[in-house]
Amino acid sequence: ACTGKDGKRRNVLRVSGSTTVNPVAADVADVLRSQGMEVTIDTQGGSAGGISQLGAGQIDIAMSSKPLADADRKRFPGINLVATEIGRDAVGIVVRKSVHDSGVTSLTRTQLARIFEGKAASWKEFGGPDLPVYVYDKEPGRGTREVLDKYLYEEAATPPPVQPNGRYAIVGGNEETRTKLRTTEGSVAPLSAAFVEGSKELALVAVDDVPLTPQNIVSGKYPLARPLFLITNGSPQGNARTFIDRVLSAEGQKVVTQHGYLNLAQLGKR
Amino acid sequence: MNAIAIRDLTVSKRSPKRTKDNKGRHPLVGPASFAVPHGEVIGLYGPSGVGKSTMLRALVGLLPDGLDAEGVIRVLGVDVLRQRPSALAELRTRAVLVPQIAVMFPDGIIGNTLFGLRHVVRAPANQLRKRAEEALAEVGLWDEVRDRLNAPAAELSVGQRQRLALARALALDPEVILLDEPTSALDEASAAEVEETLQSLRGHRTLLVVSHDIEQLKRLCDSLVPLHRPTSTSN
Amino acid sequence: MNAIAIRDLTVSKRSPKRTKDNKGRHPLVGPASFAVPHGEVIGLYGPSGVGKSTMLRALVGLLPDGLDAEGVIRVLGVDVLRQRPSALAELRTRAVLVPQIAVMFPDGIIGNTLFGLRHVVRAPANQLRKRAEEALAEVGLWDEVRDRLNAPAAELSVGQRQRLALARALALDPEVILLDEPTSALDEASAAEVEETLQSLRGHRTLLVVSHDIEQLKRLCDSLVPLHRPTSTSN
Amino acid sequence: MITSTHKEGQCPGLRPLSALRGVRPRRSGWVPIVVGGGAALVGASGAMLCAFLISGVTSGPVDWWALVTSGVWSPQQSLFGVLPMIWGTAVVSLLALAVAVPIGWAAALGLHELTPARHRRTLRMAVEMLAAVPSIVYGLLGVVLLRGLMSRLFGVTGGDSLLAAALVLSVMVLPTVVSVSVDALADVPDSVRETGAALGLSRVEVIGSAVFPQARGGMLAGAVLGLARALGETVAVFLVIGRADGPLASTVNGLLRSILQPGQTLTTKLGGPEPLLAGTSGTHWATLCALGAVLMCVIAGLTLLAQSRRLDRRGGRTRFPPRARRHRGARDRLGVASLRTALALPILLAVGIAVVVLERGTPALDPGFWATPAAGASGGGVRDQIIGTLLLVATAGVMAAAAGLTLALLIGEYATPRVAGWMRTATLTLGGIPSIVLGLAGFWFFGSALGWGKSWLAGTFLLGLVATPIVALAVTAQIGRLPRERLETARALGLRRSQVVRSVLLPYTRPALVTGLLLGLARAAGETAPLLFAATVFSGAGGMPAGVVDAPVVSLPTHVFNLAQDAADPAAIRAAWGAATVLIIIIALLLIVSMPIRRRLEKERV
Ligand SMILES: Nc1ncnc2c1ncn2[C@@H]1O[C@H](COP(=O)(O)OP(=O)(O)OP(=O)(O)O)[C@@H](O)[C@H]1O
Ligand SMILES: Nc1ncnc2c1ncn2[C@@H]1O[C@H](COP(=O)(O)OP(=O)(O)OP(=O)(O)O)[C@@H](O)[C@H]1O
Ligand SMILES: [Mg+2]
Ligand SMILES: [Mg+2]
Repeated sequence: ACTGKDGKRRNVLRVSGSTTVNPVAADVADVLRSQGMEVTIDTQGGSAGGISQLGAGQIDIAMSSKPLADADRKRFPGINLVATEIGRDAVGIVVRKSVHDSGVTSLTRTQLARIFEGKAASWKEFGGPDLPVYVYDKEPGRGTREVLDKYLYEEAATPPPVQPNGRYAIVGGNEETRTKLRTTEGSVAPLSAAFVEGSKELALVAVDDVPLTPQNIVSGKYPLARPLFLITNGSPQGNARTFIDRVLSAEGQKVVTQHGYLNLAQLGKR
Repeated sequence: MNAIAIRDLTVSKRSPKRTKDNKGRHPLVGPASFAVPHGEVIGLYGPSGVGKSTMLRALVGLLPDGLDAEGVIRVLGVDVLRQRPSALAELRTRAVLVPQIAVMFPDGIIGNTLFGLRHVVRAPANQLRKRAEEALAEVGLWDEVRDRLNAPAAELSVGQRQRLALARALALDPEVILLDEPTSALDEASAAEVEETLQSLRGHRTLLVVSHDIEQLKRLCDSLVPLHRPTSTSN
Repeated sequence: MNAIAIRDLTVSKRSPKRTKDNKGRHPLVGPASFAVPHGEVIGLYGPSGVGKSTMLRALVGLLPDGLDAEGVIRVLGVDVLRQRPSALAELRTRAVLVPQIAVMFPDGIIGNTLFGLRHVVRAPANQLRKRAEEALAEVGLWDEVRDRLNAPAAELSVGQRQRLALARALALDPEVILLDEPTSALDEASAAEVEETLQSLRGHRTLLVVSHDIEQLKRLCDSLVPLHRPTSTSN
Repeated sequence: MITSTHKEGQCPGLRPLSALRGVRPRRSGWVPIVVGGGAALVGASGAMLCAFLISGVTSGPVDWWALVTSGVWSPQQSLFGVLPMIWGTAVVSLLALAVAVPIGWAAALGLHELTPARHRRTLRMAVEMLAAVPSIVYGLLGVVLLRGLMSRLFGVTGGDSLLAAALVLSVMVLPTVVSVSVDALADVPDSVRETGAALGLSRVEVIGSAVFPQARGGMLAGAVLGLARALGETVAVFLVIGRADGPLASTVNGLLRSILQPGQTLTTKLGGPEPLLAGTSGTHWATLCALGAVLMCVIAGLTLLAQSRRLDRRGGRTRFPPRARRHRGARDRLGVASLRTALALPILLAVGIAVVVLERGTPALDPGFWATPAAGASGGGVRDQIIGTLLLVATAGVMAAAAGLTLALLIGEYATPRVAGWMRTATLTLGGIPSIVLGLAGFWFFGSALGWGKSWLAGTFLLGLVATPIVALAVTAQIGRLPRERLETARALGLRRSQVVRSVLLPYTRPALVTGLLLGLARAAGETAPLLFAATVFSGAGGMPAGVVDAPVVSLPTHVFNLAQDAADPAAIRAAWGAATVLIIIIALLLIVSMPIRRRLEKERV
């Protein structure tokens, strides 16, 4: 895929980007490597970082957990970004079990906006216990964050700045988020649904009364789902083609479900 | 009673290889036995490297790492080899050693003279300072340093440092003073001045003086003790 | 020709405050003028703190930071005060100073004796070593250290260190040797041995000896030079 | 007595040397050449960093005035004010130092002054183990252990706060302070202790009045190095600080309260996602580069402050001379006890961390984990990662030793005092630069300017750059303590300058070189940011690179980082802890292997 100026560069397929897609890509790459293909997988800078590197010609496939935005295309005018969806991940709104059990089972869009803008003081406001709301927001650039922002504010400009009140912190990775949720009373955060399973302290709330279920995601009723993409410059060629085909194959799609995501078949796209 | 009493004192080096000796030790000094009665001045002499300085260190419990003393040392009634560190520190305020090489602390001349004084003696600052200045005068250093009392003591000449080291010990007015070659770096006139000061202590303070200048020892001391090389060493 | 010639040498302290003196300087040594002919032994004496050590340092361009020399110094034909540092280093292989305090490098006894030799003389290692051992014998230290040549030199007694410092300078066989109190820490027997060695150099090496022991200087030297305190200081 | 007969018998006096005299040997002429080469390398690195920042800052308009006076940071609204970050940086690093320096100094004193020589090395190694723990592990430990504590003790919801970050940092800084201080104490001659004790001073009085004033310069160097470490740390701070921007509180009370609230430092801002979102030109990017420049200024300012003569007086008068007290014996015992307690603290921490890590890092106890390559997202072992890490650390060690030593020689011996002062400030600034900035600069330089792909060589270079200032500063501090008489004696024996450097300076500085290298490499080995950007990938590369400029490797710290970031399944978390444990064990082995070497080096220093 990449031929350097000296022509001596090895024929290595370079994949980089979202940590959400990484497990799928890593497993697939492992299989391909055993068949003699050279693939490097990297997760530098998340989805946005992947797209930047693809734009700069440093990699061949960008992994992304957010759809391509116009801004991305505008940033790299010389590049024809082509995204291939490989599955979908649902973003859950995760609260503490205690909050959930005492009545906060569903939140509306306006309620979520209040919470993530740091305006909500107590869970009482939402029918829960008299417990301060502690917000863990994902750092900008994370796919999870963008899915939520897109839902809360649609395409409308940018979210307003957060009111600092001492009950707002930013988190990075999913594991970090989960640990912090588990250990903080009254906390709430957007988090990949796959991470909530099996956790005694945490619970998912429904969004606008739509619970997070595979059916609701497939049907599109649940609003906070994000597609997972492999992005290439132009339609995939050579090794990149082999790689993406492998992800889209039956075995590849099985890997997608193994890591807790919905595959294309479940989404009815097959 | 004796101010200092030593019985069968040997100092030996802990050998890491445990060869030389049955106990893995290598004797450096002794065995030596002698006593210094209260108020007397005793001279200790012997060739270079025989162990005079090591002996003085042992007397106040300041042997360097790796050297061990055996036998009995009693200084001012304290059994030095069987004491806790804090008791030894207490003893050293009463029995002061003036080492062979005068070490200056990174401080001024007056600061160095006050060094022991201000830790050990509880008195108003100006009294302490007066005492330090008197001590400098006693050793004949006052005139040389009076106009630069706050200059770094490290700038002093070797002989000046030696006198300062003596002065700061005298300022403590200890019952016992152990002097390791107190005038080795001094010219005759300065040495005479120091000797005079030491003479004036005779009778009420106990002095143990190490010197290679036998004439000087004869002038100063009530009696002399020779130190010999340990018999078991190779030479 | 003279091996050493000094004219109107003064050493003064650069005063940071520019007060004391018209030039912001505070004279420490001099003015002094004297000459040492080739092959002679000259003694330099004066009270403690008069500036003997400072003078010797000035002679080989080793004044500490903050002190300045003025006048003329010629050593072995080299104008010391107007030389590049590398030329001074070269001079110091031919005119060696043995400082008043014997500094040991963190190395064994033999390593310390070889210290200068190794850097200044090109010869097979075993010849150098032989020479170092001879030098140790020359100052009467060989018997005391022969069975522990690799023990840290810092463990030596003060007198032993003094002899080692002399030995490592003699091993270089320099044309001029500047000795700062070479026997101040030695007993009579050891001092006599050292003196004997120095005597044997008379005639073919030039020696400038600083000592507070006038008797010793009279025994050793062809002539004596007194050093006086600079007139402008307060005392 | 005996000697004279011997003299006649075997050694017939000293012959004149003329037979031996020839050309002078061992000019040690390589010394200036090597120093020159090292200087060029260091200069080039500095130039690279500056070029990166300048090209960044000039790539878009920067409103400097608003930058340093405004309290609101919001790239979406084009508001760029860094006051809250500066406040966060100041609070976190100063608090960290306020905890680490007293404890570190006390522990160093307890270690060197009150512990028998034969136990010192072991205890010191235990303390240095704290330096071996990679930042990401500190971060995770902070998340797991410290946050809960903070929320219980201070009622901080969640526990994310500036204070939590400061505490994590103080533990990370501790080994630096202790180790460099112990080196300084070892340089105080025993005759100083003897003279103090002979004047009747008790143990703590000897330590306080005789030993400490002489070691103060070196111990301050330890504190300053610790400060650089604190300022440069990203990942660990990341995980416990909360990273919420917010306007600066305007009341004193509000400022104090903000210590218990989430916040952000300059470093976390730079190390966060924004550099990747900002692109590589435009206001946002330029402002981020300006942020880097501000950070460098802050570090340089703090450095100048710490170096000021006021703090680092080597001689002169004691300003507040101590007075004799009542109950000197009791005070002495109390002082000794507290110094010993201070020593116990880091050692207990090291043991505690070892237990926690081993408990979680069970995979590391399986030899198979060490010997098999990684498979898929979280399977297999870490064989290649181990090889890659060793390769990077070894090559970076060589570079840091060479560059650090030459830099130290330049500062300590060759430069004029004025130039030396500037060079020291520059070195410290380099040491305080967050590795993330190094990573970005390296990415820019090697990736964009030179057109290399990810390459282990770039990683070596950047890790070397992480370790170089630590080596340089440790060695410089020791050169400053070299007794003047020793130099004089060497010169009096006719040694040339290069020979003095070779035979007096270099041997004297070896202990500091080893300490600096251990601290520097321990830090470099745990460093992720520069590697992520310039040298490693998550999978698909081996431990041994296949080429030079276009050959990435895999490494343990980045592996841990990747696994811990987003791993969904428990297997990945287990693998992350396993890999982290392997990394810690490797560094521990490194420390243990270095023990006998250090013993030899330190024995030579008397
Ligand atoms: N720490 C030590 N380890 C090993 N040997 C030592 C140590 N300290 C001293 N020695 C040895 O013990 C012997 C006695 O040393 P000491 O300094 O007591 O001699 P001294 O009689 O004071 O000599 P001088 O008159 O030269 O000062 C010397 O041979 C010396 O080398
Ligand atoms: N670096 C310095 N700064 C200021 N004054 C100094 C410095 N070095 C020496 N002096 C002063 O210069 C004078 C001469 O010192 P020097 O060491 O030369 O004396 P000396 O004649 O060798 O004395 P001694 O016989 O005691 O060794 C002393 O008063 C000393 O305090
Ligand atoms: Mg002695
Ligand atoms: Mg002198």
